[in-house]
Amino acid sequence: MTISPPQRPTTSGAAAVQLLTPEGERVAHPDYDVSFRDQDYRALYRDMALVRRVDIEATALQRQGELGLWASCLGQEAAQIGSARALRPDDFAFPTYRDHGVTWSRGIDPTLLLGQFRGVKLGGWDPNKHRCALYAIVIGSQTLHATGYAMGVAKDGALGDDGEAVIVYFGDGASSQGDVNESFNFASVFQAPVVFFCQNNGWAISEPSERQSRVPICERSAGFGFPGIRVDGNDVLACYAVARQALDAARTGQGPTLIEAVTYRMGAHTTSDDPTRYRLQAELESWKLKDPLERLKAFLYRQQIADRGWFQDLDGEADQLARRLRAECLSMPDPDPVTMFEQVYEEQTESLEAEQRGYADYLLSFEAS
Amino acid sequence: MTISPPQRPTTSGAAAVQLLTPEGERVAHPDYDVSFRDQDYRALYRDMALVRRVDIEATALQRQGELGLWASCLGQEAAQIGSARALRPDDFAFPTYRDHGVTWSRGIDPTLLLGQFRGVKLGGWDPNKHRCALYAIVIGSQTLHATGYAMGVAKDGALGDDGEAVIVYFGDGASSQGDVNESFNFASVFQAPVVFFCQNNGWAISEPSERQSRVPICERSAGFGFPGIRVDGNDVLACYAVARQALDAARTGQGPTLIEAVTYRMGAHTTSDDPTRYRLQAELESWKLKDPLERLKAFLYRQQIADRGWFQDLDGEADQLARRLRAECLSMPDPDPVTMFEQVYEEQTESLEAEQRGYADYLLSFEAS
Amino acid sequence: MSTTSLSLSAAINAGLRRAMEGDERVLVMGEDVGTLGGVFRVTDGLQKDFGEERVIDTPLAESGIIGTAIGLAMRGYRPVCEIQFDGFVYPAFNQIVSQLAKLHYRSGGSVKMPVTIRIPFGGGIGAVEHHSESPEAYFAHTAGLKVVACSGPADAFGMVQQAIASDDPVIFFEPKRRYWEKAEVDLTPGTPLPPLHASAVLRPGRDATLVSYGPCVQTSMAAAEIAAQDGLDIGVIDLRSLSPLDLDPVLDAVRRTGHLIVVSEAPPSASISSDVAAQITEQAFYSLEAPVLRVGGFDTPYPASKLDAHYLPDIDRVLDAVDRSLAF
Amino acid sequence: MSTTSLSLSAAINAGLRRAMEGDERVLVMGEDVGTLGGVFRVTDGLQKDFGEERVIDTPLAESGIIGTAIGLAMRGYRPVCEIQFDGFVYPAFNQIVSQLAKLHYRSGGSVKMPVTIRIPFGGGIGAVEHHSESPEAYFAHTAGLKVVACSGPADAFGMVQQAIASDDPVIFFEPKRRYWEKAEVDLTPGTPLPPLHASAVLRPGRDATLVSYGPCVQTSMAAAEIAAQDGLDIGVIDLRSLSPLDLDPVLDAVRRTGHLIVVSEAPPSASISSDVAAQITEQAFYSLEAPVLRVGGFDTPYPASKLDAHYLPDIDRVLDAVDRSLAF
Ligand SMILES: Cc1ncc(C[n+]2csc(CCOP(=O)(O)OP(=O)(O)O)c2C)c(N)n1
Ligand SMILES: Cc1ncc(C[n+]2csc(CCOP(=O)(O)OP(=O)(O)O)c2C)c(N)n1
Ligand SMILES: [Mg+2]
Ligand SMILES: [Mg+2]
Repeated sequence: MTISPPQRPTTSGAAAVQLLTPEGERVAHPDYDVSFRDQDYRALYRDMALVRRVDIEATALQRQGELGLWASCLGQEAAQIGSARALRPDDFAFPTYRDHGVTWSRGIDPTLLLGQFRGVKLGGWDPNKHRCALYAIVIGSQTLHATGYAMGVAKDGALGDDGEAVIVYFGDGASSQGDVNESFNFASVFQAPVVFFCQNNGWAISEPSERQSRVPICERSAGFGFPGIRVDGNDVLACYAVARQALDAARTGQGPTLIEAVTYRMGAHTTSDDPTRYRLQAELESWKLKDPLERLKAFLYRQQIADRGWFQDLDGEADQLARRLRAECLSMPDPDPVTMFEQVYEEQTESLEAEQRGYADYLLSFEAS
Repeated sequence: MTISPPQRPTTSGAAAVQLLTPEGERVAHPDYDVSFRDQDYRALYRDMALVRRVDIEATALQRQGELGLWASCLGQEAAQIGSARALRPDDFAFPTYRDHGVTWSRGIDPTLLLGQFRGVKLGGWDPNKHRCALYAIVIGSQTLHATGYAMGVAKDGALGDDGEAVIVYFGDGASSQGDVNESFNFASVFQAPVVFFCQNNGWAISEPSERQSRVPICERSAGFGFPGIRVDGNDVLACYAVARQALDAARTGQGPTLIEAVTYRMGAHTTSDDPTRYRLQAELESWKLKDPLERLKAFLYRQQIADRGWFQDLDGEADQLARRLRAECLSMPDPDPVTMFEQVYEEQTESLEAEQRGYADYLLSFEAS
Repeated sequence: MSTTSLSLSAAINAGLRRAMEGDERVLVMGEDVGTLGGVFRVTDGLQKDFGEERVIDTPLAESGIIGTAIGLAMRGYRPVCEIQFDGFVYPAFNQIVSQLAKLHYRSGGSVKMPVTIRIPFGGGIGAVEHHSESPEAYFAHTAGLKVVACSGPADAFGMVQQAIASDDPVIFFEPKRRYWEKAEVDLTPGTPLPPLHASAVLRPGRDATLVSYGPCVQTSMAAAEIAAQDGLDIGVIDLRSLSPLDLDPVLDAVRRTGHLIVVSEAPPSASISSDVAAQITEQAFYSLEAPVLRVGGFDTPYPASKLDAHYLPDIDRVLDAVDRSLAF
Repeated sequence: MSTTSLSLSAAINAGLRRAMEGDERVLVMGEDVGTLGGVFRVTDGLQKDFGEERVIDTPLAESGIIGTAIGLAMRGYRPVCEIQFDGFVYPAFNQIVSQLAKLHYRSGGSVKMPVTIRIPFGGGIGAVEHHSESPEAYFAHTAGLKVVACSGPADAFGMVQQAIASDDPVIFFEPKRRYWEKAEVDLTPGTPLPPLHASAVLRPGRDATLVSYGPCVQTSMAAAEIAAQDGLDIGVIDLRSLSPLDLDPVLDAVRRTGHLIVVSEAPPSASISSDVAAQITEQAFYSLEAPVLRVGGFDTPYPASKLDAHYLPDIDRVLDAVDRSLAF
């Protein structure tokens, strides 16, 4: 993909950047003019389709009692894939519990996610290896980590055309947290190379996004001294283009950007949630018409970038992936209880070692008898 | 004083509202057109002069070891008096440790402040009686209290032309705190009748205000959905006019306003601080030319609203006040140690009562021996 | 006396309802407490019945929730704040510890802070990180707060009303893994209640005493029953109030049994269990035939949920401690 | 061995300087730590010598300070954060307790968190509210954190360097009322240091043992000296590390003296003192001739500063406890 040189958004406001309409029509945009190759379009679709399949399989696994919980990203694939595919390998991402499209793009095997949601471990992967932090569950906390990390990038002198950038994901609900606003301010004051990517999916559990902000969230950043931009969060092309431009601005020392991707949480908040208690089916139906996969599929067909055979192959690949995940999930061993006492510290303490010994002996006492 | 009907500021930005120039010239403003009577001008000057005298006396008392600490409001009298005099009796103010002009305007005897800074008690007065909260020391915390209080005002249906409004004071440093930004959001979402009055005095201890925000603080509120306005914080007339309009907007149900009063901390942060370590004398000198009292004094003389005799009388009144405060300060008894255990709870606990008894007995054991 | 079978969640709901009916200054506020009725349904139906002005879905900001509740309390309201899960109370820590806890004292008694903070706490529900914590010691260590933990429906119904009626701030802990367990609750208005800050002897015992609170009370009761089959007579005391502690019944019991085991699932370091042990030892030194033993969670973060059963004290671990105490 | 007379503030400053010279990834960050050198001058001159990139005046937001320090640590830096006063650490509590403390565990050990948080703590300087607190128990109760408290210049110089060198997060408490007291400090590079998490026997004693930390160590030493004039041989142990606790020397002492008094100025409920009492009693039950007594602050907020002398344990209150213990 080629992209015009990074430039700062000149306007902020509520008109969302769009490059692909819900009907699958490619439209131009004066500021976000990315030219994708056919294989780029296909790759983006493939990512979204596979992530959706992972999501469906995980939801099923939870229903069958194999996972303790699952937070579905259904409907948000474009926002996640588009933005995360705009990252370079050295960039660093800070996702939330719902950003399976982000971890996917960072090369994290979905099996690792399942381990976490099954409860066999807490975090799933090595953040340094994948240049992707653990899922943040305490809402908003990760925005400060990302900002600090980005301050470190700048301190390292790792800015410039070959520089590094950081992206952090958070929700519309999170925008209310003090931490998120503090991170906006630190990022601005220190001109940290960080992109704040807010997926406004309409809901924070049962609360509509109007309960979090009276004005579009993208307008928040101006008062902290950096630009904010709204993007159609169900348009993977626009998400890619806008994120890429913001990342490039960050890596070349132009400071932070806030991106509000307007999307919709098509599923429940998590598998524990029952959205019929608080929102209308009609709302969901209207968003189905804006489905991020459908519109790209329509475009691929219409432009003859992919044909039925290609989609069938992809389905096959997705099924295979789902089968593998299921098998790996079911075969995950429960953790060894005595490991519970390990890695609390990098340098283990004597007292915790004693607790561990005590508990190991206690467990042994059952085997003896 | 009469004032045009409340209206929302249409613009926000860095041009500060001014009604009285540093040279003491009265200027007009299209949106903040207050007509003051002579006695209003004199009353505002008198307030500022007396508060300055209180401040000087308290600083002296601290130097002489009679107070543990003092936070001087020198240079900020106009911001404090102007805004707080715009309050109606039923309005409620939430000040910080530096806002002696605010407590003064709420009818709180400065002796009560001295008690707190001398360390004979923690808070100084009954907030309900004076409709003025205790001095907030944990930076930013009070902005949420004010917002909650204002939410309560709205819940009580106490809005309208005869309604109540709330004002909360905080500094440029405080604007960085998560709590302050959360309060902006709550106030906006719930349309609470609260005015956020930020005294940007250039410094948060040793950090210049640019370390707190890359853009004028008054621009912060737009991204939360309510207007922000900048005012010359050394112009008591402008502070009055802007605060009054914002308070009236609040009380009539038009929601919150952020006011940034640009002023200068002419003294040290507190008596423990040594500003020569971090700022140039020249900066202070330039601000002396904008002194809030001097400009009003020049105006009063020039307009013949007050003459030398009036100022001399005022000096006499100030000296008398200072003498009284000093005498009252010196005669404050140390607190009775066993009261330390009281009013931790509204309903005392048995265990704390036991601690109290134990300590009382312990003290008695010395008298016995 | 007529009783109704209610889950813990429903009992607290009934208590909230009663409090809201009795005093229109009582407000419920928090994340998802309105339309949804809370993620544990504790506030179910309240917004429908009392309106959006009294049951408030707040923005997602815990410091904001507690901070504005303080302001509402200054205005004369009695806010009942829900913190969605134990692990999410920390953003509000500053407002709780520096403001809510201290305002009465700081104002020389002129400001009242009738704020209740409800916190579902503890593990055992197979949750992801940050959803299984036991933060009660942080609050019990904080002067100016009152802290209670209910253990079952019958008690919770009254306790939550008493907490709301208190003019002091009360942190109200609810054992989330017991939310769906039912018991008979006496809903008769005017039924006399034990004081909020009194511990309760649930079961007298001659051989040793278990003292516990919240979710582990039931574990302790079950352990005592098993022990009874082995001929051991073990008493159980539910602390109910964690600050102030009501240790008189515990002292009584220790004077009779000489053996005390404190059961809680919090990490033991600098915990409430430590404090009970220290105080009881100080006050009943010569009655103790063994040191006070503490059965708890461990000094680790709450582990991955597949280890729930290992982290949480269970009947076996309680009985093991009883054996160790008796063998001392 | 050549030594230099330094105040506690200057000794920590020297330790910070040494750490920054030794590892360019060490950063100092906080409010007013740069040009001003901190309100207690602990970071005096560091920004001048190491530049603004390494000594960072942050915006006024404690959660922001700790949260960005976590990110910097992920990037390989070793941030040393200053919290200006004890009472202002609470806005950062969420980042400390849920993030800093848990990230190593949550990541299965793949993320290191070499963050040091320096906190001036305790009362006795005649300050206004929120400037005299002793919040150490909150952190000692939190798994994943290491917590230490220095008591004087000689020890602090090494301890702060060890804290910074630790790959675990360390909460480093500095007794603010001792900042200006001087002692001889050995600045010789390479001088062997005791382990960071070991307690130190400052004074052996046959009749009873005082165990303390931070500002009260000196009070305890003074009390022991006074007692010596009365013919009592009182030992003093400085805990130094509050999490993990190193209780072996305390157990040793208790086995010899049978009398233990824990001295700290924190509120006693659910405190570190309670924990020491509980653990020592558990491990040395038969050696104790009296219950472990706790001399502390009180279960009130820190009072108005004119009551400093009453709130803080002084020599008399310590000796009173010794008498009570010996008379048991
Ligand atoms: C500090 C904190 N408070 C509360 C929660 C409980 N909680 C989990 S997700 C959620 C809603 C988040 O909404 P949003 O930020 O919009 O993200 P989304 O779930 O829609 O992706 C809440 C309240 C939490 N995880 N952390
Ligand atoms: C939460 C918190 N952090 C730190 C401090 C220490 N402190 C006291 S005043 C101050 C600077 C405040 O600056 P600003 O908000 O601009 O108010 P000003 O003092 O200039 O009136 C700081 C850092 C505090 N009181 N509270
Ligand atoms: Mg959302
Ligand atoms: Mg300031």
